[in-house]
Amino acid sequence: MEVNLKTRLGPVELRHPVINASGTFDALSADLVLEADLFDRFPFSAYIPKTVTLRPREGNKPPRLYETAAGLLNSIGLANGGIDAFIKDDLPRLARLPVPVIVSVAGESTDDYGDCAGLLEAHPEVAAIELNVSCPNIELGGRSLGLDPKRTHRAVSLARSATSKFLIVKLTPNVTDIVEIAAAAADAGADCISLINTVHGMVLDHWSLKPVLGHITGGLSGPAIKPVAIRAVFLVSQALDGLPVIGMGGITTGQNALEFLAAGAAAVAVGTANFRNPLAAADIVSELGGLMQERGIGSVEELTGLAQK
Amino acid sequence: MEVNLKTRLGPVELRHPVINASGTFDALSADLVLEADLFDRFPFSAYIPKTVTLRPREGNKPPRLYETAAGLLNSIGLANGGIDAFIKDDLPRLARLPVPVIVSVAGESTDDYGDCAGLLEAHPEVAAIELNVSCPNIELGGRSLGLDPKRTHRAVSLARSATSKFLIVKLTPNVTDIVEIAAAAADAGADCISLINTVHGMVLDHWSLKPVLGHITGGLSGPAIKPVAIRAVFLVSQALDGLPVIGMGGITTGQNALEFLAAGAAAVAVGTANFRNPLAAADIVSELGGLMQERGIGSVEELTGLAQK
Amino acid sequence: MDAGLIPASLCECPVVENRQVGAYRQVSFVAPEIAALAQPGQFMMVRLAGESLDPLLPRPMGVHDVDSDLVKMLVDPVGKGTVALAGAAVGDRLSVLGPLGNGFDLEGGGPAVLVAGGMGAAPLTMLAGALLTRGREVSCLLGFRTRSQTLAAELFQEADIEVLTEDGSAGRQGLACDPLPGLLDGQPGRTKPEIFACGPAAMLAEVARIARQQGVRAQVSVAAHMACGIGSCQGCVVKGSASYLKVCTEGPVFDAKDLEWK
Amino acid sequence: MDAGLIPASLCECPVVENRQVGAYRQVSFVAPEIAALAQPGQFMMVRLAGESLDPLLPRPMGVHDVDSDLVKMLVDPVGKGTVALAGAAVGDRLSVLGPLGNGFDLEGGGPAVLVAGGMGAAPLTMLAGALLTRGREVSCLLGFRTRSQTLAAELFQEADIEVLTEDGSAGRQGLACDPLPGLLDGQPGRTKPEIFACGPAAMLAEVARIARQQGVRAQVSVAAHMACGIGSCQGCVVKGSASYLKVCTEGPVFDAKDLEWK
Ligand SMILES: Cc1cc2nc3c(=O)[nH]c(=O)nc-3n(C[C@H](O)[C@H](O)[C@H](O)COP(=O)(O)OP(=O)(O)OC[C@H]3O[C@@H](n4cnc5c(N)ncnc54)[C@H](O)[C@@H]3O)c2cc1C
Ligand SMILES: Cc1cc2nc3c(=O)[nH]c(=O)nc-3n(C[C@H](O)[C@H](O)[C@H](O)COP(=O)(O)OP(=O)(O)OC[C@H]3O[C@@H](n4cnc5c(N)ncnc54)[C@H](O)[C@@H]3O)c2cc1C
Ligand SMILES: Cc1cc2nc3c(=O)[nH]c(=O)nc-3n(C[C@H](O)[C@H](O)[C@H](O)COP(=O)(O)O)c2cc1C
Ligand SMILES: Cc1cc2nc3c(=O)[nH]c(=O)nc-3n(C[C@H](O)[C@H](O)[C@H](O)COP(=O)(O)O)c2cc1C
Ligand code: FES
Ligand code: FES
Repeated sequence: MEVNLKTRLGPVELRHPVINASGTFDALSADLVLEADLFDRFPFSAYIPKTVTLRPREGNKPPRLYETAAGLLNSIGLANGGIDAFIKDDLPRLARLPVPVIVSVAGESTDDYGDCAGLLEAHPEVAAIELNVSCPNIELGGRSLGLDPKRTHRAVSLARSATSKFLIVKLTPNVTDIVEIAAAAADAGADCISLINTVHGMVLDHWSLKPVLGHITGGLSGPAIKPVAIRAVFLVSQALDGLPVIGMGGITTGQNALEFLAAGAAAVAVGTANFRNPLAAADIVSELGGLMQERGIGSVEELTGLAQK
Repeated sequence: MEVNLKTRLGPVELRHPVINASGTFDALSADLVLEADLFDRFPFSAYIPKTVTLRPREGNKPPRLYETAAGLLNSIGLANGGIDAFIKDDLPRLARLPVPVIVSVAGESTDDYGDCAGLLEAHPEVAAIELNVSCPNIELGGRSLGLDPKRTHRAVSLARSATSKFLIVKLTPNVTDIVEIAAAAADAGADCISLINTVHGMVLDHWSLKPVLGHITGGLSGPAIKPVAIRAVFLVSQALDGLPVIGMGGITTGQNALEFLAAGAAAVAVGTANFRNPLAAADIVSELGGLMQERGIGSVEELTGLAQK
Repeated sequence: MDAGLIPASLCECPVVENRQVGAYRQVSFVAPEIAALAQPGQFMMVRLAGESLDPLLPRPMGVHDVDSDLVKMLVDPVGKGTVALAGAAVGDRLSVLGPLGNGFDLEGGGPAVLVAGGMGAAPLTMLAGALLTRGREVSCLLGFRTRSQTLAAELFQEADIEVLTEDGSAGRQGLACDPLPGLLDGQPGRTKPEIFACGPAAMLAEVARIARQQGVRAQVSVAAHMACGIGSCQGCVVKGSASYLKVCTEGPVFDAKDLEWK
Repeated sequence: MDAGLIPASLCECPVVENRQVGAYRQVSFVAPEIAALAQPGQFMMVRLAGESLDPLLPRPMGVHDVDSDLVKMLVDPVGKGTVALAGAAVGDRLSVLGPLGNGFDLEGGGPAVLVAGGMGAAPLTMLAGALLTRGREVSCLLGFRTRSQTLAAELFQEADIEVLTEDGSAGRQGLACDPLPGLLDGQPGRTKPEIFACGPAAMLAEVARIARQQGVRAQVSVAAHMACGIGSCQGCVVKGSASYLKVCTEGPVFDAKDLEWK
């Protein structure tokens, strides 16, 4: 049997369903450090750089990372050079990638979402925009905007008015009802929902018993949160039938990717697993193809949502 | 240095800070299966049986369990024989335990909380009552009561009017703002907050790609959720200064217990680790004593909340 | 099938042998307390000793055989936990809680038919031995997917054995239950045999159906995901005719008539 | 200290030796690509190959030494990840990404003083060798907590070594930095030495202070928690004089004057 790994996010065609999770793979840095032909054998079917904000951010005080049981806690704090520098310096270099580029943006205020989307609108190299309304490590009056359906609605509406590009909204799982937030994003014009950003957490130092992270609390990623992510993908894709979902949270194997697609995702993203192996995605894609073949599943379209049937 | 492991939950004195998490150790069954002297060398400093409800519940459809990365997903669904049978059959046998008994109750309606507390009031064998407002596996109109501050307030108020016993309220982490729920419980008269119940999650079967659990979704426990639990204990004990907190979520070693106490807990509970080793708590207690000694921490009181200082 | 009154113990047990048997690994470890007490059909909760949290929990493993101080289990590596156990090297230590569960009731009389599907053969070796010792006549029906999966017939030395494979690559073609009706009827004047079965759910349901039809008793050993193995978690239940039953303490062996079959 | 332009590779490397050296484990593995390229002060991201998710991520490990196809690391088992690496048995496979980071700048002239605290001695063996090969005079100050922690002086065969312990149980009593001011001044007419240092943060801060005071250059190798090792995660930063700097790609070796010291 021929397995067709192609999938699409609206107008964005992907040669397979595995993209990277924002903030976990820096293609420009990896291209310098890893083998010379990284861009030619790029493992992801689309590339999302780390979230950019309107103004540069230096990020949170270190330490910014700590490994937990089957997980990773981070508090990077959206360190980035700002959207102007991104458009000027990074975007032209990323245009050399053989895959579509999806730009992730976050606001330090609600208005920023509209402004960022507007600034990207003119650039054809930008295939789609992801609104990160869910970073646990920057605070807008103490709470990330994606915790509240009304504020999410407003941020997405502003971006929607500013761009005709395919608009993805990335949600946080740290809410009482994620379907409510997803519905607000959809209502405000989102074309796609990305699930999940990291889970709120904290660790203490073994010896000093003080919080390890400079920012005190952080976001948990990796296999530990996979059940939380599968549930979110299942519930949201079931509730918002028709709107594609990008699933992520702990994917490390082709089997994991298979499960997220079956749960309802049209594409999946690999995050923390890139740190175990920077080319993990290549293995994941080939395993996924093999597993679909074994199960007689001919295409990603056929696979998406199988768990709900 | 002498290390003093004693702690107290209001009037309930504990000879060390390690109790069991409700639903993870059945003293009556373990007494039959394990060595004959279990009751004499009981590893916990207080015993909480599995949550009981007003009426008997047969529990959810199996499968009810699945292991995840460093975690366990369950959907037991509060299987229990009902509070009358508990009071008649189990309580007299539990009175033989050398430690205080804390009874965990849950309502299928808000009123049940008052009724259950009232039924326990007359029994001196009951040292304290824990209100489980947080079970993810039974649904009251689709949502557990502990997801909502107002309904939590009402359930706790009803129980408070029905009993003068020490009243613990056990919260779910599956909310946007756990401090808000804890404050509502405190305001309604809770004497103590227990944190955390399991985290919402779901798993698909490797092969069929359908949900494994008969109940579709379940609650995640074990080391995977420890960072989520530490954060909840830290934030709630900081916000509700003075109200004791019982911390739990992934504790498997004395080091873990040390961290929960430092985060702000006055006592800790061991759950999933009992399944790795039914006498894990005994090791945890002795490790904890050793670690306190190494660090020159003379008492649990001195240790509680160190991370916040 | 009373709840075992024999106390289970938790031991750290060194692995002394790990060899291939059919498609499975036979892992032997030193566990004198368990070896002394284990009855056919009982099980243990087993994991690699140590601190790693992945796998997190022990897995239920039948007592396959006992040889003085040694206990043997037969591991089918189907997932994370069993792959880890199948890979236990000589010298590694296992954390073992057991023996657990009720085991088979051996008190009946007359001939016995043992029916196994795949790995279900594991606990039946000890059972066959115990029944033969009690002077009962034993015949075994062992079904497997294909030749490479078949368990060496040597596991059942003295009993009368018929091997079946789904693809006919070894023994007769068919399922373990296929010859069962023939063995039960057509023997006028003789006590009807009692059935002992272990294997996949579909096979057990078929055994239960045949037993009911023929009016014989069937003891079936059922599987379930377990967390604790000692009745603490209520995770391992199966639907009984009246209520849910805990496989770990009320089973794993049940009289087929006490369970609900779909 | 330019970002390395040498491509790092990801290899599965069999362990060929694991022996005790002082309080540490010296683990040698076959990694021809890394052995061919590694420069003093570079590091690798290392984990046990396999599927277990606990530990989850590789750990940064300095290249301690290279011997034809073999790479050696010296492991101080301080936590979950390093305990797992220290326990790697001969025949186990490591997943290794490297060489990573900039390494020390060897292009300066004049004498070199190497200052190490504890495990900080690990990367300095190769450095001492490389500096000696370039004809530079090398003296080493090696500080340890106590005798049992000291690294065998044989690691630095040809260099001039002074060992210090905090409790005086081996060598001179004191900290690695104590003799440093004496080595830097009091040598009229000679080029002032360049400092190369690796060790705990407090020691590096003291080295930086002394270097500034005496007007000499100090290259310091700093530690940070890392997730990726290749500049992807922004997790490993230290405060530079202007902005945060990534230890994995802009370091781990920095000119002390480019960092902010408290
Ligand atoms: C009383 C009892 C005795 C057993 N004896 C043996 C034995 O002697 N040898 C042996 O190899 N196995 C035995 N098993 C089955 C064994 O415990 C399971 O295969 C094991 O728990 C699976 O764990 P895993 O991590 O390898 O697989 P997982 O990754 O958890 O699962 C792999 C697949 O197996 C299924 N599965 C998982 N656990 C069970 C289970 N407990 N029962 C049925 N299916 C399951 C899953 O749904 C999945 O499809 C026994 C089970 C019970 C209850
Ligand atoms: C460039 C570089 C080279 C290194 N070279 C070596 C080496 O050659 N040999 C060696 O044994 N170690 C080396 N380390 C340190 C080693 O990576 C850490 O000790 C290891 O990551 C700790 O992981 P763990 O799981 O064992 O401990 P954890 O359980 O993660 O932590 C144990 C304790 O160590 C601290 N810690 C954890 N990670 C680090 C870190 N990266 N830096 C400093 N403290 C940390 C924690 O805060 C905690 O107090 C190096 C680190 C870096 C950045
Ligand atoms: C170090 C790190 C940095 C991250 N930075 C971002 C970010 O900039 N923007 C974003 O939307 N998500 C960010 N995330 C979240 C991931 O994109 C992803 O949603 C999450 O890690 C879950 O996937 P995983 O378990 O596969 O890592 C980051 C995660 C990690 C671990
Ligand atoms: C199998 C199982 C059953 C549980 N049953 C209950 C219960 O009846 N009542 C309750 O309050 N919590 C129940 N819990 C939650 C635990 O008490 C505890 O809050 C949670 O598991 C986190 O702790 P742990 O990670 O140490 O297990 C149950 C947890 C598990 C795993
Ligand atoms: S496995 Fe826990 S009750 Fe049976
Ligand atoms: S370790 Fe990821 S950027 Fe340095």
